[in-house]
Amino acid sequence: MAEASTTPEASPRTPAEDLSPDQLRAAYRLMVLARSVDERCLALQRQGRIGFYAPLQGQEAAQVGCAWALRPEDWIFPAYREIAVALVRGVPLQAIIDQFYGNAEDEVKGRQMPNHFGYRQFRFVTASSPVGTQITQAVGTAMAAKMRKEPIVTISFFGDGTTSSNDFHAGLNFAGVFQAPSIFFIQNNQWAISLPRERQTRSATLAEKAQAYGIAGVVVDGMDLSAVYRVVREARERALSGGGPTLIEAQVYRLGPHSTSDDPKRYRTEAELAEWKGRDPIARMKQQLLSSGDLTEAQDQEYWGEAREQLASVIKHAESVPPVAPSTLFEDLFARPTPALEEQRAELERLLSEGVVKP
Amino acid sequence: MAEASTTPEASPRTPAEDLSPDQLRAAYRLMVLARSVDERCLALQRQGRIGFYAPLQGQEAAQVGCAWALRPEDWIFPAYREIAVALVRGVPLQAIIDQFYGNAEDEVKGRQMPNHFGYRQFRFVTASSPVGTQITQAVGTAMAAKMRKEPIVTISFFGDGTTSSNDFHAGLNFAGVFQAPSIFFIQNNQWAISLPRERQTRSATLAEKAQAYGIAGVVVDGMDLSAVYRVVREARERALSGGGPTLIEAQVYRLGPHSTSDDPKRYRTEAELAEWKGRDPIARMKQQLLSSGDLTEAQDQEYWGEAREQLASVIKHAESVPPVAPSTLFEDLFARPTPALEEQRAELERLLSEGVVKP
Amino acid sequence: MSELTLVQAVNRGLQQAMRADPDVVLLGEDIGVNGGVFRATEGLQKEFGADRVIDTPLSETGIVGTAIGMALYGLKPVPEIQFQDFIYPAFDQIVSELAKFRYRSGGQYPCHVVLRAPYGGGIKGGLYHSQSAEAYFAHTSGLKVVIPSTPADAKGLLLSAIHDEDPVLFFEPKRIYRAVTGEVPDGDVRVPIGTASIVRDGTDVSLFAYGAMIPPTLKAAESLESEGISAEVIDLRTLSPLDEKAVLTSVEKTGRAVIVHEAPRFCGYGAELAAILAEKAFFSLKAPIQRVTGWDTPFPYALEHLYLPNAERIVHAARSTARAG
Amino acid sequence: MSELTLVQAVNRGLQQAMRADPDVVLLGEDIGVNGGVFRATEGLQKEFGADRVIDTPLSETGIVGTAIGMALYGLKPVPEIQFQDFIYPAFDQIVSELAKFRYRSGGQYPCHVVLRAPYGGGIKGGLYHSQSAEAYFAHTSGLKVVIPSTPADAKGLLLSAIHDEDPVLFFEPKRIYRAVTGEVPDGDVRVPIGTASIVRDGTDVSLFAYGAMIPPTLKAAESLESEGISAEVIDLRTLSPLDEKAVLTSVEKTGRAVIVHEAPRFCGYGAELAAILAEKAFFSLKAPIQRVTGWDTPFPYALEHLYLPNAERIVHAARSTARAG
Ligand SMILES: Cc1ncc(C[n+]2csc(CCOP(=O)(O)OP(=O)(O)O)c2C)c(N)n1
Ligand SMILES: Cc1ncc(C[n+]2csc(CCOP(=O)(O)OP(=O)(O)O)c2C)c(N)n1
Ligand SMILES: [Mg+2]
Ligand SMILES: [Mg+2]
Repeated sequence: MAEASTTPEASPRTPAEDLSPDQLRAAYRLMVLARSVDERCLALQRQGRIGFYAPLQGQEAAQVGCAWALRPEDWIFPAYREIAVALVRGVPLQAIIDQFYGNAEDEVKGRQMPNHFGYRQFRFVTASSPVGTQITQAVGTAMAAKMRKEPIVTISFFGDGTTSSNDFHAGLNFAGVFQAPSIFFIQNNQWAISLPRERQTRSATLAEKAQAYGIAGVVVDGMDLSAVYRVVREARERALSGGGPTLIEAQVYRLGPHSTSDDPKRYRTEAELAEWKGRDPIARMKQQLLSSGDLTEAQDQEYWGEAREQLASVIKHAESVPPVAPSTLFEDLFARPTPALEEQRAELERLLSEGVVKP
Repeated sequence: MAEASTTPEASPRTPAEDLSPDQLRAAYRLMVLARSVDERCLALQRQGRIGFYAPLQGQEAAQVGCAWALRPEDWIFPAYREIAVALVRGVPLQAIIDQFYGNAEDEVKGRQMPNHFGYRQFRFVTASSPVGTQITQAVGTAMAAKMRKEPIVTISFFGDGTTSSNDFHAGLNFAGVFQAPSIFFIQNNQWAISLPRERQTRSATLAEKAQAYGIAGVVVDGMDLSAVYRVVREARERALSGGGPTLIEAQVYRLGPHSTSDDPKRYRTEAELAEWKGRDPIARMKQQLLSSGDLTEAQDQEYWGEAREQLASVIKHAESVPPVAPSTLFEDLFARPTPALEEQRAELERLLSEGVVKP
Repeated sequence: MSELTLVQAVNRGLQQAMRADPDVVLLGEDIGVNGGVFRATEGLQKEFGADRVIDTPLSETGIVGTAIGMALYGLKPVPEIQFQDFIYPAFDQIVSELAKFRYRSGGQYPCHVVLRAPYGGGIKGGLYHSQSAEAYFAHTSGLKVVIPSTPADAKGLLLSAIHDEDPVLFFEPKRIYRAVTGEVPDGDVRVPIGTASIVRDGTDVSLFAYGAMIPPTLKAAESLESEGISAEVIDLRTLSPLDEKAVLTSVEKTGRAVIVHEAPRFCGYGAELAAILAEKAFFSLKAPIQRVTGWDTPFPYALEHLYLPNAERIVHAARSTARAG
Repeated sequence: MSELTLVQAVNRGLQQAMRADPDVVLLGEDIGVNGGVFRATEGLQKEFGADRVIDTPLSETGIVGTAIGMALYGLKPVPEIQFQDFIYPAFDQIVSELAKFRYRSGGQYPCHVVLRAPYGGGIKGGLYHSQSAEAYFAHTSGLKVVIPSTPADAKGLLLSAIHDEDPVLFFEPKRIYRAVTGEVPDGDVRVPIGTASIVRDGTDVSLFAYGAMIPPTLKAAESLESEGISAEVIDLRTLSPLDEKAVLTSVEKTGRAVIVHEAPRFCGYGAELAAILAEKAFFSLKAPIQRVTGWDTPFPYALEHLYLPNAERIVHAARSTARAG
């Protein structure tokens, strides 16, 4: 993996009380980068250059604010939209884009659809598609860390729809019982594909589900980066001081489609979209920074420009990298390949060499 | 199945505001019968005459009070301790004991362990062992009844431990979303085998989990038959008047072992048991009826006597019934046996006739 | 007759069944307003209302559990699992409950649920949008497992499934949802469950396949023809209960068998076919039985073309089988 | 050496591993204070504390999900599922996560969990306390599946499993937990995963079995001996990865095979053995391959003796195999 980090200023070792103007600007810059990734990747998918993409637009403030409140030692268990979280964590943009291309430099060796990345060195666990499974896992890792007295938290990211999953229930319950130092971060973007939040569950808020597990529950405006930062920082402190886990509901909106396979016009109104567009976290943050004098229009232009350039360059590289080698198909299933897998690998090689299958 | 019902007075078609003295006495009589079943079956198991038994002692008031508040049209989805519920429903004791013996008259054809019975004609759905699975099913039946505008409720019975199951979460959530006319009746008997209630979940009560699903939640003293009757009647009315489902936590105690395979001395104290024995629902009910003058000691003796006699007679019958026939093994898997099953049935018959296996 | 794609045929089958019987109800994620992520239920909520085409919360446990409850009541629920890969949260309900309800209740509670799910690879779905999990369910006593490969079979088998009395898992080959169109009879025209279809006659080797593997298998048969090898192609259509007679009859004739599926080889469905042949057609067999399958790895993303059996691999195996012995 | 029952050997294996390595932790329902419903974890919470022998809430999803999280962190969790029949609520975590974590992460996240569960019939457990679900897991790429049949193997294989780096499903034949005692080496003596054991040499027919089917299979072999049929008995011990060489070598010698398991026949583990033989030992085979298995029904209660393969059924099958061809 390339060395350079995309994080302008890395998130602090110990989250401070409040974000400084410099940090806010750095956070904004990452939000701009994340939005740019979205725009570019939606286009790449339309052009057939990548196979799939699930955008995060509307969720940038929640993701960046949340990730900023964590320490690099904390374990992140993402769903599939957490690109901004990865960027805050310091995952190089190149690594993310390589994953989208599934090329020979992709950390997960071209095995997964775009958005399903993971980077052990960044304690950013490799995503999977079945929703919710990361939740119990994050609790298990937190239990292990607590056992080993490592002062860290684990955090799982998931959406409003995923509160209905089996692992949500089991994960929060185990976390409560074992007082695992774990944070559950719901990005309630109001939709689970075509199902609106009100028909996902009848509770008034998602955060109040915490009560069922005897743990803390907090609702936060996910369009407000500083507010998110604050509740996550508090949750982190609570977890580490023995106060138990916290369920956080960040209220955001999925401004884009569920994924490139989805057409949201089928199920939601233009009016609803327009209303939420008026609360775009990027516009809001920009306005805030402009008013406080911590950002100029010129700087803003620069951020967008450098994001686009950076993207152009990593995409160029990703497209120049050769595809993963056929033999990788049989790697990493077990620590050491079994005789049967060796035999199948040989069979595939034979088929390739005889031209029965094409690489 | 035998025709005679064991219910002294059947539960009313429409549950009344409060139970009359006659009804209370009838309810008590059923509690005595249930307790007698327990005592007898624990002995039968020790003697090797039945293979297994899971007693309900300590939970009689909760079961009888609850079942009494239902109408015969309501669907019951039991766990595996709901013997008193079945008796209130009118299931003949003979049928229950035949199931314990898995004999040729057993409604479930000797296919299940004792306690796993079911009687379609009584809308008492056949139990299974995996905990919680009945909960979503009961919700589905309620949704169907609502669709068909049949004014009934469905009720699922389960224990404190089962609140941790996947189906608890899914079932309550679906019930909330679809406003299914369904009641969830937790018999919190304080233990899930060896796990005490406090370590099953960190919520203060189990009933408050209802909030997570936007539905009503009620705690009731499960040792108090009338109180249970009242909350279930109210829940039933709520469900049918469009007020949605209710989660009821009846606080009881499992006075006996989890099952005949269990030794509770390994995990709980004599002191705890003694304390709860002091609240035995049968003693309490008897005392209440004696004080109100609605029961005499003589009547009480009579109830115990007739229960024992009835048991002796149904056990005698059950032991006289031949075992289920080998060919039943292949029945009821599909509406019509497949060719492969026919072939296997023939294979078994051949093996039997050649003495390779013994009936 | 209408010219339909496979997914359209599924849609028409559902529509047909729902028009004929008010007890048929659909439930699942995104099947209503959105018409299903593959559009299999397109237009049905509009026609039949939100009571009969139910958008559920995101819980396969809930979908199958409540569907079972509806079936107990007497409805004919047809739940959809959005991708077969997401069926596992419902595995307990399927294996412990759906498959065993009639049996464990001594026949009192039939449990007629038709569980639909798109399955298989070839759409660049990676590990979690490509699986072929049929063997798990074929191994589960009490379930019927059906996989169509043509538009006409899709509709006809689906109608049979909905009119059956037993639990049916109906797996749809999403890779060929739109690949071809075919003539599909209008109305309630059923294709019986439990019968395989000989889609091509042959004498030298039997090729067994189902679902999305039928097109490459047919292509292989054509290719073999040009080499002078006459291949019979059997589309199993129902994996459980298997049409054993069709399988045995074919191999008694050809003496050679190649089995094709996308799922991993080890303990895959093909193993059962081979086992049946090794027991019941042993004296007809002239050559080793070959399996052309997915590898014993998870389903990959970038290299899916190396994972999925193609016509060439089938030809390769059939050729060596035909020459052996 | 100690004379132990199989369940005691499991207990000693756990104790041995926990003494040697503080990263080994146990979790499950009723495994702590209660020592497990079969007493497999008896005394361990006392010795190692409630932090390393964790009584969990009643959720298999939670048990396996958190165990995976612990493994990612670097612990060596050994969760217990109380009965294999109750593994299904964890099926998603096992199949989607445990089996695929290393692969889907490009090798970054090994996921070393040893999932223990008692399996099988013969204890009057009916449908839900008797199942043999091994085929589901053997079909799942990425899992190892181990089933011991003797006290020594139980301890030795369990130690190997805990020292492995891959996910291992360790299924214990509860029917013979206490049926016999056997000599078990003290200390860290391991039996390698992936090797079958020839428990009886023979020349006329190969009998393949595992777990609780080994005693009746051995009894059958003795009985066959007295009829002049020399039966070789192979205890597979590891179902995945299979010791294919041992299987093929035996049948190359005997030319005849009988496969024994408790699980239903259709798509059961025996199918894979038959398929491998029909492909790779085809020209050695002299007679149809027979399977002696549970019927294709759920597991019954009252009639379990008619469901479970016994020595006589095995003899019957072996005899007809030996005479055929
Ligand atoms: C177990 C499972 N079922 C179904 C799906 C298909 N699916 C993918 S994302 C999604 C909706 C998720 O909604 P939410 O949790 O709100 O997250 P969001 O996509 O809105 O970020 C569904 C149904 C899945 N991935 N996993
Ligand atoms: C899915 C599942 N896991 C484990 C078991 C084993 N088991 C049977 S009963 C039981 C405890 C149930 O406790 P609770 O729900 O409180 O009911 P109670 O027995 O106290 O009435 C357990 C763990 C099971 N039956 N199903
Ligand atoms: Mg959402
Ligand atoms: Mg309990």
